[in-house]
Amino acid sequence: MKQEIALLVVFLLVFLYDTFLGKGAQKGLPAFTAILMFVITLLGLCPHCCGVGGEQTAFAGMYATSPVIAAIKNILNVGVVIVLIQSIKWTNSENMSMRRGEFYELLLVTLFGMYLMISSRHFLLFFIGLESASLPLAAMVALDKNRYESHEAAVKYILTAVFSSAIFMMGLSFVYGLTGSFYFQNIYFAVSSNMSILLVLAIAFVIAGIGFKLSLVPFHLWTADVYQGAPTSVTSYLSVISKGATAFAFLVVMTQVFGAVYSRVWEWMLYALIILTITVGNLFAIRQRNMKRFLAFSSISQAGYIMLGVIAFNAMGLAALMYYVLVYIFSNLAAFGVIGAIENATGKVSMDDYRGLSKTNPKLSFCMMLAMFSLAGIPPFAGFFSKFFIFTGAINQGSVAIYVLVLIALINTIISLYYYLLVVKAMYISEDEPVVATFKSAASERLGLWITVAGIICLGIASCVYTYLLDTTAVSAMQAYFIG
Amino acid sequence: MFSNILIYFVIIPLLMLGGVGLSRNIRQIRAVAVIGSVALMALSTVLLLQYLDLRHAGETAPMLFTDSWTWFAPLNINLAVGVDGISIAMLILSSIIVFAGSFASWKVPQPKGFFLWLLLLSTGVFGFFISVDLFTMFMFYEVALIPMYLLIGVWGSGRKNYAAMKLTLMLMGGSAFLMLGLIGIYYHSAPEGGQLTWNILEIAARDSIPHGWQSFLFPMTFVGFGVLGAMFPFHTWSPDGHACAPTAVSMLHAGVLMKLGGYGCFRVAIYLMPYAAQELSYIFLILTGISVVYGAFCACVKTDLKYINAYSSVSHCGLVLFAILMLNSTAMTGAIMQMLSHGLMTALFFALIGMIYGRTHTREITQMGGMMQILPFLSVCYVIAGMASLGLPGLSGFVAEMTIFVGSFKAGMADYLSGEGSLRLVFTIIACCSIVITAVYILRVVGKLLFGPVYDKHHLELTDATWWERTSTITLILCVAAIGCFPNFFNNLINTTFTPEIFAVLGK
Amino acid sequence: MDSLGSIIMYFIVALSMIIFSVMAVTTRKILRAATYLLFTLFAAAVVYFMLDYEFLGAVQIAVYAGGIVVLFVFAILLTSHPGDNAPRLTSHSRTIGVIGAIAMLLVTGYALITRAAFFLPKPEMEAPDMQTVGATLLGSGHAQYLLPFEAVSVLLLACIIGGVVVARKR
Amino acid sequence: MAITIPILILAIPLFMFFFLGLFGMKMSHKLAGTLGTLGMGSVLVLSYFTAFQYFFSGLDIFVNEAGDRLQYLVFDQTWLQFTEKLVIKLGFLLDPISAMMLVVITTISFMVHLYSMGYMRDHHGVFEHGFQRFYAFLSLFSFSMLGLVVAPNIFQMYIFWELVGASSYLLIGFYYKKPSAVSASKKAFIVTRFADLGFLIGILTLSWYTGTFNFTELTSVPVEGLAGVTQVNIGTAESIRNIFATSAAPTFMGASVLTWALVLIFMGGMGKSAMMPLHIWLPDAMEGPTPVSALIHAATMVVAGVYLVARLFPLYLMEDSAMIIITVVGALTAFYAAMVACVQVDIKRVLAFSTISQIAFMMVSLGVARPEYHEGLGYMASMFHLFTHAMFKALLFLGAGALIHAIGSNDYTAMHGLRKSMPITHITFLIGCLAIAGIIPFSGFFSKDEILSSCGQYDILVYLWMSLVAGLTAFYMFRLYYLIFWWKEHVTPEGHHAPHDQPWTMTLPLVILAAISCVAGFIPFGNLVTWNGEPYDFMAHFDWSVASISLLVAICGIALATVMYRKENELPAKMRRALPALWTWCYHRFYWDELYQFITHKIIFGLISKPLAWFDRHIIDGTMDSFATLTNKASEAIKPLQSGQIQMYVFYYLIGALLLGGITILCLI
Amino acid sequence: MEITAVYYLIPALIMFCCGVYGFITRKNMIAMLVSLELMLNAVDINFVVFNRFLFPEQMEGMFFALFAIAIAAAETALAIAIIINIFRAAKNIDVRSLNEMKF
Repeated sequence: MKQEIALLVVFLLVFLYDTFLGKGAQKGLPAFTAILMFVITLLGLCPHCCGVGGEQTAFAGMYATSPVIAAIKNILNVGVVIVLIQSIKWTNSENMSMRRGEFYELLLVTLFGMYLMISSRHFLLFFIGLESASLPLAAMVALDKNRYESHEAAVKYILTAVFSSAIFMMGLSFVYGLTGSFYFQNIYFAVSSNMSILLVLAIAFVIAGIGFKLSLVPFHLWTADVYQGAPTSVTSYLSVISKGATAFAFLVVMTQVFGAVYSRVWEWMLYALIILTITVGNLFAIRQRNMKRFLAFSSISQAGYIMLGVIAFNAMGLAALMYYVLVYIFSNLAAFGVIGAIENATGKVSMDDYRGLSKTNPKLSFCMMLAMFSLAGIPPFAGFFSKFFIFTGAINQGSVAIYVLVLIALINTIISLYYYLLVVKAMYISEDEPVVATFKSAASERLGLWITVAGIICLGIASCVYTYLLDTTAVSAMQAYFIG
Repeated sequence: MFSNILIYFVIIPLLMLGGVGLSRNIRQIRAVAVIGSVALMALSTVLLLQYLDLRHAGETAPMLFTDSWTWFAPLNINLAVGVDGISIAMLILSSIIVFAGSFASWKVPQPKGFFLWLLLLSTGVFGFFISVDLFTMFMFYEVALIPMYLLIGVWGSGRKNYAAMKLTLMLMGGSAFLMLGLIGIYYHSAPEGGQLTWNILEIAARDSIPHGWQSFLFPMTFVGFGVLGAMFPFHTWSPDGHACAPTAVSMLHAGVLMKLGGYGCFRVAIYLMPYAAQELSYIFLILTGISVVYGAFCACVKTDLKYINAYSSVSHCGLVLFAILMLNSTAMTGAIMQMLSHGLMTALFFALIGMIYGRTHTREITQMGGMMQILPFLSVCYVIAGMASLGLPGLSGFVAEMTIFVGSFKAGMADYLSGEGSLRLVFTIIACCSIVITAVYILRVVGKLLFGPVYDKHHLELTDATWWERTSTITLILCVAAIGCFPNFFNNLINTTFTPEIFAVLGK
Repeated sequence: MDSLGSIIMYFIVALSMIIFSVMAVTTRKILRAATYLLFTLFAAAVVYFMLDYEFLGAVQIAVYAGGIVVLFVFAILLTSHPGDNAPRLTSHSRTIGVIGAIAMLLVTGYALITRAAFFLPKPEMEAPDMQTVGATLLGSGHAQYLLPFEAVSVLLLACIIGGVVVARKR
Repeated sequence: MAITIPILILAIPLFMFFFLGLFGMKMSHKLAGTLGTLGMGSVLVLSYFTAFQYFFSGLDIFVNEAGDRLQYLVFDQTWLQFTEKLVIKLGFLLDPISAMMLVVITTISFMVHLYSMGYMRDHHGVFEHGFQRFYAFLSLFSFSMLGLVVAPNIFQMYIFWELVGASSYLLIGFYYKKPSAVSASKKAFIVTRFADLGFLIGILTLSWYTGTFNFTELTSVPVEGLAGVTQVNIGTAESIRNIFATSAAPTFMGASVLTWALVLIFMGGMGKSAMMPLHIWLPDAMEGPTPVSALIHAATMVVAGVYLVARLFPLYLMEDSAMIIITVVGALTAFYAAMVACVQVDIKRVLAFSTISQIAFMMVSLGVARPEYHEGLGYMASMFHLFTHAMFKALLFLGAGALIHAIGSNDYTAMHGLRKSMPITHITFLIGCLAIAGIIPFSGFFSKDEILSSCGQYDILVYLWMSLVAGLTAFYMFRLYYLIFWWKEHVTPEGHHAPHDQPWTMTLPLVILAAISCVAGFIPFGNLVTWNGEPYDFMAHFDWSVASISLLVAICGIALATVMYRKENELPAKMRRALPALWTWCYHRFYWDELYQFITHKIIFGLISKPLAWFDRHIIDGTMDSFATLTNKASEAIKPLQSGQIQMYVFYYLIGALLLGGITILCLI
Repeated sequence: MEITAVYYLIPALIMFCCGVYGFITRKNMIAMLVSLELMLNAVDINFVVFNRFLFPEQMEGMFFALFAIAIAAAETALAIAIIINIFRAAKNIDVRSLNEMKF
C-alpha cells in the first residue's frame, strides 16, 4: 500500500503544482515530477519498503503485496523515471505548454492503475486497475494536437480498448458465473471442479482482454497505429511500462486464478499465442520504415518472449519475466530516447533518415546501436541475459513441447536480429549522405540516454539484479501455485 | 580473481579496448594494438610454459589453472576458467593472429572503430577458449560473432551489406540451435538429483545426460557450432563473408573464429554427449566428409581469390569436424593440429590476398598474372602459404592432415573389421582425395596469379610489401613452419588432453 | 414455477431488449440509434428490477439513460447534420459483421447452454436494502468495496482530466 | 660410425637452400653458384666417404662374418608420434641401396651444379635471372632426395617424397614467365600427387595392420648385440603376410589386403617413376632447365619408384600378384615409351621417353626377381641398371643441354651435323648412346644384360618382349644421334655464333660421366648390392648366350638406325607412309595427354567442379537465401492484416479469441 | 415454465452480438460507440443474472455491474471527447477516415 500512497501523494503534489503555481514556474513541472518520482523510487528500493517473506494482504484479501510485487513496482518506477526524464524536452516545448500538467497527471494515474492491477487479488479491483491503466492513456495518445495521427491513434486506441474490455468483462462474467466469486483465491480453488466449455471460453476471453494490452497476436492490431500516432514519450511509456505491468499482472492472473488448469487449458493457448506473436510481430517489423512503428512491431514480438516467462509456470519464469521487463525497459527506452531526441530536433522518424547518422551524431547512433543489440539479445548487453534467462526459465518447465516452442522463438530471434541490424546498417553502413545534421541534444535527453546505456551495459553483467529477483521469487507465495 | 593467469586473456583485450577508445590518433591506436598483442603473445607463452611445467610435475587433472567465480548463483552460472592443451594451442593461435592482424590493418580507414570492434571480437575469442562454463562460453561466443557484422559492413568491400547480413544471420541461426542445446544440457546435467551445473568438467565427470536426450541435444550443439565450422550445407556464409571482409577480419575470422566451431564441437557436443556422438556421428560424418571434397571442388573453379580461399577453408575446416567425429585420440589430435594449421595458413592467405588486393584493386585471378615479377615478396609468401595448404611436409598442413588420416583410417578400419560398416573408412578415403584436389586449385591459383606473363601493364608500377606487411606475413610463416618442423611438441601438448579417461567416457 | 405475470413480463422485456438492440445497430439514422439504445438500456434496467436489484436498476437509469445517452445525443448533434443518413452498408462489411456476431453467438451460446447450472430455478433472495448496499460499497471487509470505490474515483478523475485536455481547443 | 657425417650430408644442402634462398639475391651470381657447387662438392665427398666406409671398411655393423651386408640405422629421431606404436621418425638408414643412391645422387647433383655454372648463362656470359634461386632449389632438391633414400621408415620416405615433388615443381617451373613451363610444373605435381594418394592409402593400410612404419621392422631382423643393425630377412616379411592373412578381413574385392596395400604403394612409385598411365608429366617436365632434367627427371627422382619397390622388396615377394602387376606395368611402359621415343622431334622428349622406358626396365627387373632365380638377380640387375642409367642418362641430358645451349632450340631439325663443331659433346654423347644401347663394354650392356637374363629365367615371353624393347632402344638412340650429329650442317645465319663446344664447367661433367659410363660396367655390383645383402658373383653366372643375343639385338637396332638416318633419305618418310596409323599414334604419344585433358577438363572441371560450384551458389546458397526471401514474402502476404481499419482489427480480435477458445474446446472434447 | 438464468443470458448474449455486429459494420464512430454500450450493457446483465440466480448470498456480481456502469460512463465520455476532437480535425466522424496509418 505504501507505494500506492506515495504515488497518490506525488499525483496530488503535481496536481497542486500544476493548478496553483504561476505561469513562470510551470516550466519546472517536468523536472519536479521527475524528481518526485525519483525520490519515491529510491524510497521504494529501500529494504524496508520491499518487505520480506510471503504475501501480505489488505482489504480482506482484495489487495496484496509481497517483495516480488514491490520489486516489479520498483522496476516500473525506474522506467517511469527514465520516461519522465526523456519527456522533459517535449513537455517543455511550446506546443505542450497548455497540457504539460495533464500529461503528468494522466501518466501518474495510469501508473496507479498498473499498481492496482499488479496488487489486486480481486477481479473488480483488477478490472478497475486495467481500465485506469488504459483509459487515460487514450487521452495521452491524443496529446499531440498538431498531428492528425495523434487523434487517429487515440480513437483507434479507445474504441478497440473498450471493445477489448467488453470481451474481457464477458470472460469475467463467465468466470463469476462458474465460481461465484471475484477473489482470485476462491476462483483458484473452484476452477478445477468447474471444468467446462464455458471455463475455457472464459479463459480465452480473459487472455484476449489482457492480451490486448500486451499486444499479443491477434489482439495486437491497434499497437502499431497507436505507437506511431502517439507522441514519442507516450509511445515509449506505452511500450515499456504499460506492457511490463500488464505482463506481470497477466502472470499473476494466469497462475493465481487459473493455475489449477494450466496444463489442461491455457498452456496450449499460450503456445499458439506466443508462436503467433513472435512470428507475426517479426514479420511485420521487417518491412517498417517508420521507427516508431518499427519499434511497435518489435515490441509485439518482445511481448511474445515475455510470455515465455508465463508459460514457464515456475519461479524461474517469473523472475525471468521481471528481469526481462526491466531490461526491456532500458533497451527500448534507449531506442525511444534516440528517436525522441532526433524527432525533437528535426522531426524525422523514418529509418531512411537515419542513414549515415553515425557520421553526424556518433553518440546518438552508438546509443541506438546498443539498444538494438540489447533488444536483439547480443552479449554482453543486458538483452542477451534476459533472453537467455527467459529461455532457461521456460525450458525449466520440462516438457518436450517447450523445447519446440523455445526453438521456434530462437529461430525468430534471427529474424529479429535482421531488422535490428537494419537500423544499425542505416546508421553505420549506409554510404549515403547523412540526412540528419549534427545537433546537440538537450541535457535531459542526454541524461536519459546515459542512464539507459548504463543499464544496458550493467544490468546483465551485474548479476545481483537477476539473482535478487530469482531469490525473491523462489520464496514468494507464487511458488505454491506453481507447485500446486 | 586476478591471481589466475587466464583471466588476463580477457582483461588485456578489454584494456586494449579502453586504450583504443582513449586514443587520439592512429599512432596511438597502433601502439596500443601492437603492445597489447605482444602482451597477449607473451602471456600465452608464459601460460604454455607454466602448463608444461605443471604437467611435468605430474599434474593429471583434465584441466589446469581451473578457477571458478560465482556469477549468477541461483542458476549456478559461474565464470569458470581452465585450460588444457587444446585451449592453450587455441590461445596461442589467437594471440598470433591478433598480432598479425594488427599489422595487417596498419593503414585501415577509421582505425578507431575498426580496432574497437576487432578487439571486442578478440575478447570474445579469448574468453571462449578459457571458459569451461557453458554459459560464459556461449556468451563469449556471441560476443565474438556480432562485431563481424560491422567490421564487414563498414570496412568491407563488394556486396558487403548482403554478405555481412548473411554471415551474421547464419551464424546467429547456428547459435540459436546452440543455445537450446546448451540449456538442454544444463537441465539434464543432474538427472539423479543434485545441483544442476553449466560446468563442462563436472558434466563430463558425471556423464549423466540421458541417452535419449543426448540424441536430441547432440545435433543441436553440433549443428550450432558446425555452422561456424562451415559444415556443409551451412557453409554458404563463408564464401560471401570472407570475400567481402577486410583483410584483418578475414584473417581473424577464418583464422580464429571458425576454430570456435571445431573447438566447441569437441568441447561441448562430443565431450559431453559421447553416447550420441557415437550413435549419430554417421550423419555428421557424411556432412563433414562432403564438406571436405565439396569445398575443394568448388574452389577449383572459382576465380575470386577470396572465394577460392573461403572454399578451401570449407574443405579444411570440414576436415577438422570430420576428424573430431572419428572419436579417437589420433584423429582428434589431428583435428586440433589442423585447426592450428588452418588458422595460421588461412590467415596468411587472407593477409596476402588483402595486400595484393590493396595494390591491384582486383581479386580476379583472370585479371592478374605474373605477380612474381612485380611483387616477389608477397608472391613467395603466397607460394609458401599454398604449399602449406596443399600439405607440403615441413609446413603445418602436412602434419595435421597426416595425423587426421592416420587417426581416421584407424577408426575406419576398426569399424570395418568389427562389422560396424565401412562408412568411416570410405569417407576417410574420400577425404584423402582432398589432398589431390587441394593441389589442383592451389597450383591453379599460383600458376595464374603469380607465374606467367604480367597480365596488366599497370601492375608493373606496384611496390612490394611494406615493413608492417612483412612483419605480419613473416610471423605467420614462421609459425606455420614451426608447427611443420616440430610437430611433436604440439602433438604432445594436445595429446595430453586426450587422456584415456576421455575415451573411457567416449566409450572406446 | 414463475407466475404468469412475470413470464409475460420477461418476454416483453427480453423481446424489447433484443429488438431494440438489433434496431440500434441497423438503423441508418444515428439519432434513432441513440434512442433505441435508450430503450435497450431501459429494458436492462427493468431486468435489474425484476431480479430484485432495485438500486442497480436506479443507477442504470440515472447514469446510462440519464447521463450517457444524453451525452450521445449532444455528441450526435455536434457532429452530424439532421437528416443525414448513414450510407448503405457494403455487403463486405455486413458479411464481416454477421460472421463475427454469429460466431460469437454460436460459440458462447453453446458454451452457455451446456452448463446445467444455468437451468436451475431462481433461488429465493431478499432484495438488498440500501443499508446493506451502502455498507458493502464502503466497507473494507470481505466482499466489500471500499478500495475499488476509491480506485474508481481516481479513474473518474483521470477521465475528467483526460476529457478536458482532449476536448480543449489548444 | 660417427653420426656427424650423415647429419652433415643432409644438413649442408638444407642450409644451402635457406642460405641461398634468403640471401642469394644479395650476393653475386657467381658467388652463389660457387657456394652451391662447393656445398654440393662437400656433400659429395662426405657421401663417397660414407659409401666407401659402408662397402669397404668391413666394420661389423656393416657386414657380418658371412659377408652379408647389413642395414645400419645411424640415427632415428622421433618427429611425430601418432600412437604408441605408430611414430614417424626421422633417421638415416645405411644399407647397400641407400649407400649406392648416396653416391648416385651426389655425383649427378654435383655434376649438375658444376654444369649449371656454364649452362645457366647466355653466350655473353650473363647469368640468367634467378640464378641464385636455381641453386637454392637444386640444394633443396638434393636435400629432399638424400632424405628420401636414407629414410628408415616409409613415412619419412613419404615426407621426402613430397618434398622432392615440390622441389621438382619449383624447378620445372623455373622459367615461370613461360606459361608452358608453369603448366608443365603444375601437371607434374598434380599427377604425382594423385599417385601419392595411392601411396598414402597404401601406407595407411600397411601401417594399420603391421603397426609400424619402419622398413627394418617390415623386412628385417635385428642383429643381436648391435644396436641399430638389422639384416634383411624373408621371415619377417612372411610374418607380416601372416598378420594380414589372419586378420578379420584378409581379402578385399578378391585380392588380399596386403596385395592392395602393396599395389597402392606401387602406385606412388608409378607416379614418381612415370609408369604408364601416370607417365604423362615426365615429357612435359622437360620444360625445366636441362640440368634439372638431367638431375631430377633422368637420374634421381624418377627412380624413386624403383627405389621404393626395392626397399619393400621382401614384402613384394610375399605377393606374387603384386609382382606380376609391377612386371606388366613395367613391360608395357617400356615398350610404349620406346615406341614413342622413335618418332619424337624434340631431343629432350626423346630422352624423356627413353628415361621412362629405361625405368620400366628396372621395374620389370624387380618384378621378375625371385630368390629362386639366381638368388634374386633381377633385384641386383635393377639396382645396377639404376646406377648405370643414372650416369649415362645424365650424360645424355647434359650433352643435350650443351647442344641446346649452343643451338638455342630443342628441335633436332635445327641441329644436324654437329659432330665437327662440337667434338667433345659428340664423343660423350656417342658414349652415352652406346651405353644405353647396351654395347659391350659400356656400362649399359652389363646392367641391361642382367635384366634380360633375369627376365629370361622368369618367363620367355617377358624376355622376348624386353629384348625387343632393348632393340628399339638402340634404334631410337642412334636415330637421335645421327639426326643431331650427322646429316648436313645448317648454315649459321649472320650475326649468330656458330655452334661450338661449351666452357669447361659444362664439358668437364660430360667427360667425367662419359668416363664413368665406360667403366661402370665392371664394378662388381653383385658384391655390393643384393636384395638380402648376400654377395652374389654374377660373373660366375654370366650367360654368354643371353649376352650375345642382347648384343645382337642392340646391333640390329643400331644398324637399322644407321640405314635410315645416317644420311638424309626417303626411308623414314616411306615407313611413315607405310604405317600412318602407328606413326600418328606414336607421334601423339598414343593420345594419353588428350585423354587426361579430357578427364581433367571435361570431367573433373566440367562435370564435377563447375556443376558443384553452381549447385553451391544456386541450390545450397539459394536455399539459404530463400529462407530470407520466404520471410519477406510471408511478411508481404500478411500485410493486409494491418489494414488500418479498426473494424477489421476488432473482427480479427474477436475471431482470434473465439478460435483460441473454440480450438481448445475441440481439443478438450 | 421456469425462467432460469439462461433465459436472461441468451438475450444478453444476443445484445452483445448486436453490439459486435454494430461495431464492425457501422461507419459512424458514435454509432460504434453506441454498439459498444450495448456490449457493455449485455455484460452487466450477465453479472447480475449470475449473481441473482446462482450466488445470491452476496452481491458481488451486482457490484461489478455497478462499477462497470461507472467505468462505462467514464470511457464513453472520454471516447466522445476524442471523437469530437477528430471531428474538429477531419470534419467528419467516419471511421474510414482513420486510415493514415496502416500496414
